[in-house]
Amino acid sequence: MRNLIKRYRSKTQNIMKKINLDHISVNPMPPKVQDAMIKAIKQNYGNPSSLNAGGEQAAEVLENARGQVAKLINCKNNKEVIFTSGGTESANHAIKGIAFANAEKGKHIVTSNIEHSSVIRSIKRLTQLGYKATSVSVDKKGRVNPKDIKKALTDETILVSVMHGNNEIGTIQPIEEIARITKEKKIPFHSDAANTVGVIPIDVQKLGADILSFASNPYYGPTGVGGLYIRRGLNIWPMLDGGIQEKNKRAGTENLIGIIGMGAAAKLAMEKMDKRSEHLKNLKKLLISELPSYIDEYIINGDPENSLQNLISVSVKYIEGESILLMLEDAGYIVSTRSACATGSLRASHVLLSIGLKHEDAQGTIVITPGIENKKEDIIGFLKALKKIVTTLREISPLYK
Amino acid sequence: MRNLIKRYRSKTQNIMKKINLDHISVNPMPPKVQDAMIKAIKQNYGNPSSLNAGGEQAAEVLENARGQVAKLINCKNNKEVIFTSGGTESANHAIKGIAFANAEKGKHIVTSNIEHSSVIRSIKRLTQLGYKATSVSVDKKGRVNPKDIKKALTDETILVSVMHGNNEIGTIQPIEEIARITKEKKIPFHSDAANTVGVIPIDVQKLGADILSFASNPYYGPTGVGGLYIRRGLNIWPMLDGGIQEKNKRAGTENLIGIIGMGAAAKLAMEKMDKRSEHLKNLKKLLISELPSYIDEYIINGDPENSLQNLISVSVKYIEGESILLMLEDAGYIVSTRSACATGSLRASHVLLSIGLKHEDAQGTIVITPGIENKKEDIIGFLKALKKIVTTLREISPLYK
Amino acid sequence: MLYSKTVMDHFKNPRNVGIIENADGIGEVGNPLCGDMMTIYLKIEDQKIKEIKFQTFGCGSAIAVSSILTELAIHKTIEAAKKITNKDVAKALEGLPKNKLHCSNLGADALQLAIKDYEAKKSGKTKPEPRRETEAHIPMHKKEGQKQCYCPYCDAKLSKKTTFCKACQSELDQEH
Amino acid sequence: MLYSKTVMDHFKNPRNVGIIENADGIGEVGNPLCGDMMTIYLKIEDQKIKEIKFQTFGCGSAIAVSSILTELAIHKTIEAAKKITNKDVAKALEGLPKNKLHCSNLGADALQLAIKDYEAKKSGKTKPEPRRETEAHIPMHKKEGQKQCYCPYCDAKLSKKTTFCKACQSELDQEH
Ligand SMILES: Cc1ncc(COP(=O)(O)O)c(C=O)c1O
Ligand SMILES: Cc1ncc(COP(=O)(O)O)c(C=O)c1O
Ligand code: FES
Ligand code: FES
Repeated sequence: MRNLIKRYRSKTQNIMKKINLDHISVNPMPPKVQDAMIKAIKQNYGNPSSLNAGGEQAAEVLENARGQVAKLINCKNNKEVIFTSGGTESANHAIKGIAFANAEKGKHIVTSNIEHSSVIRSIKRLTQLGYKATSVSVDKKGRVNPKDIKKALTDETILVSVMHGNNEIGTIQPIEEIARITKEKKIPFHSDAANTVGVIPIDVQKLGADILSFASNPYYGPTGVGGLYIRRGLNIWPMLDGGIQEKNKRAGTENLIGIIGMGAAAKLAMEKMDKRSEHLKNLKKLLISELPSYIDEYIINGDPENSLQNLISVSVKYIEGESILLMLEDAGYIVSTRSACATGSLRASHVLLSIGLKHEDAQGTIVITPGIENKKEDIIGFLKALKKIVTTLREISPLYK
Repeated sequence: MRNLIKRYRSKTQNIMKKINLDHISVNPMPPKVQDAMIKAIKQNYGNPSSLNAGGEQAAEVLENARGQVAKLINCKNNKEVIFTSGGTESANHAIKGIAFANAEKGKHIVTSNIEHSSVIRSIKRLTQLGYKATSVSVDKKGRVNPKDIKKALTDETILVSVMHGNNEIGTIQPIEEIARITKEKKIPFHSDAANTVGVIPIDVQKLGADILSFASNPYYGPTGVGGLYIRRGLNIWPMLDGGIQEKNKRAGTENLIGIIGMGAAAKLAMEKMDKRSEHLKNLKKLLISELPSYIDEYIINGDPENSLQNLISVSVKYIEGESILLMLEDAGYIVSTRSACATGSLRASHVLLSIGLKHEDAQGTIVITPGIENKKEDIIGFLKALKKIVTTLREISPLYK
Repeated sequence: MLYSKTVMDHFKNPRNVGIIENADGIGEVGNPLCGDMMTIYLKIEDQKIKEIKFQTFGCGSAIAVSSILTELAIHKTIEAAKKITNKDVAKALEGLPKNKLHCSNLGADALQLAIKDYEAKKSGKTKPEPRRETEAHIPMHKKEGQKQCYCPYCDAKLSKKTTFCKACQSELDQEH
Repeated sequence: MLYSKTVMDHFKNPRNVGIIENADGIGEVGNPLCGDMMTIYLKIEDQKIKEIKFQTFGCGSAIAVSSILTELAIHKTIEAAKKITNKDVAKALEGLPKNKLHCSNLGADALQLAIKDYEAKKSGKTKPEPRRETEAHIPMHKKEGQKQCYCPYCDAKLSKKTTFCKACQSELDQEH
């Protein structure tokens, strides 16, 4: 399709000069991560499973990366961490792996209304195989009430899956409290932590989930690489059957270059977490406090207290997100939108509807995700551009005044 | 475990100076592939699913790589090719995806005795879920008889899975003939072509399999990246559920750097296939013709006519493979072995037992896989080293004379 | 998704934006699912479209569709304007991405509704109901003559009656 | 899998290789699964091991085990040699990879069998049968006192009686 359409964007247009406020789509890799991967490429490592010296060396760098990632989540036993091809594989592996392994005990799954599609569709897939699911609703801030999870549990429940940080509105869920319930009931608890691992401090012991899925890109590692923390002894089947890689939990020759990048990014994230956090918090505070000086009639979605520091979701009334996004890009600012029009499916975001947004308001939602390289000027410049665009689009809108 | 043991190999020992005759474990990436990946790393591409210019650019390079891979297998419709995290994911996806999607029609699978573990264990996994499998045997050369496949089919059969080129003995299977049978019976046919795609000319139209799994490394691309050819309209479920990447057939943010490497390797493989083939055929011929001048009492496994040009499997009588391998490495030559001792499981290779090898003979099997950078001298040097080693080990062996 | 130059031009500089007070015909369409809303206002003189204006709440494509539609329709006779189809709109825009084609239906529908409204008013009938469900959302697999349906999302074979693709788990009751 | 320096030294320069003609005791062990075979020959004088030789068909570890075993045993009294265990062998080699630990059992077993053979011969009894199944292959999860078993391959929880790990699909009837 893309090839069929004459491109609007001229090839000469320098995309690098745009201000990127859409880090949730992809985070650029910092030089240290790039260098680690480039070095790995030039090295032409052996196969970690091989019995020769080249294999030994490869196994060593693989285990080194595993250690770096384990450290990032304060996991004391490196064997509890396996590498995958990303957040999606991790979530699929966790959910389907636990569901299949525990089918004899029951086929009921409890989840929440605001999960990522990799969780939702994994669970939906299982319902095609005879599993049942209960999805608990969230409050207006997008928070799951642990009591609702408790109420949803039955004797047949074999899995609870509640995400850590939401990718559309940034709300952080009370994982520790949910873990207390699941532990008591001895039900495996999966949390999709793709947006929090490497972004905020995580301690798998304290968090309490039995299995945590995450990805490397949210903390500035490469895309297409992820990880799973699997608490020792958890009853789970692999997704990928075959060789004995990853301690028999995930077969297939390793994407060593990606894994090395993930490890390097984990190391960097550990070192820089506080600094990055502070910077992003400041940018978010600035944006939210300045916003009323630029536009009116909008909603800031999510929970002001429990929220990702790098995500701001704003629903601008009377206009539609894709239009805002296109005009912003034209003005030099990249954001993303949760408007239905922008997605293939034309459905309104389930997350926005779950927090009680009206359909029209959901349509006007843009998601701003600043990154570590953004400056205060970027935020102010963005606000200025937004102001103009909102005025223009509202003029066209039949909903405005 | 590796950390507990004092290393025999000193860090100063230069592993690069060894002659690599173990390309089946991992192929080194040529400069052109490396350069493409390094460029991609530096580029920090956007997310191919994003609506902005960075996303557009990323989507373009993604589709470019897809085109390169499609060309490699003479697939006219790029949409029939999806990217995965390697040969193992591809095989799992093919087998489980077809099994789940067609469960209503039946739960019987036909396969062969000499498949790769990613196929065997995927099918074994399905048997835990109520599926039944029939595994047909092979002849002494390791060939499946298409008639045996035909005989094994029942009304319940929903999948036939027979590999293309075997990774232990190199035998190439009569895929076209099997495809004729499955086509007639309208049964989906998967072939694990990890060892042939990019190595020998492949035309998916002629080959006739409905779904083909392959990986990038066998043709000198990066590890941890693979592909699936899925004939349009094939009834199959995804492995990874979630986002709408890969035309809804494989969710998850793409490993773009790896995919770009796979594309570059595909392009190179197309250009160089004839030259590479000829070179490898010559090395193989040299090794086989010279072997009798160096050692006696051995078996060359596989089919002299239908065989991978880059693999020679030799079973040396009275001695054991891991010992040979270790001594060869000490002499500067890297090969692999199919001895049970060398694997974690201590089981004899199912492939070698399937072609009728006695257990002791299977134990003495080494697999020599020359690569494009090897020279004739490497083969002769290897043979000289082998000669010495065989003499030494036979002296220790209670089985020799 | 990428738009043609023409789409972007009309999106960024939309023609004929606004309301016509005391319009001769008003057409209002909307799709409750994706949330598009479009209103077309007509001023008719001598059976010709003298003036046409629009208001749109929707994506870039919906705005561009509205804009180009007004350009296609203006000065046309009612009879000629009635013949304007979604295809004409999409063609005038130099193509639309597949998943945005339905936005062009929206425009054509709004125009036709406005004309009907004009004709109804003229003949003293009541104004037609605003349509909330457009033809865009008649499943494509109901197309005549098509022998085998494939899922528009993942290319799996589909039976004609299904509204759910079991392979990629997509709902098929809309826009396919 | 990686071997210690000592393993590699004994593998590459094995001590006491060969056969003793008219040995006083011969111990032969083998594992039909992995295919290891080991034969130990003893020459006994004054209740002491005067000479010891071995022949081994097996992996690097098996050869190293045989070699170091002969060094451990030589010049020892029968009583002292009887106390040589697989742990002594592994320790003398400065450790063995986990999946190679059973090769050390093999060595210890062969020695003990050779001693038994010597004692049997001396007392006129028939020579003991060569053992084809060594203690290496008694499932580890039958260990006394162990409360919870975990799969040695994938760490999944196991019930004590199972011989198959449903998680990673590994057979547990051997070497774990
Ligand atoms: C919450 C959440 N889970 C899972 C994923 C999937 O990760 P990936 O795209 O790396 O497969 C994402 C990615 O956006 C996410 O935000
Ligand atoms: C025949 C065959 N199939 C599948 C695979 C698995 O590929 P990967 O290791 O890339 O997952 C291999 C790899 O060795 C193979 O030889
Ligand atoms: S207006 Fe919703 S997709 Fe075009
Ligand atoms: S001799 Fe077979 S594993 Fe050691």
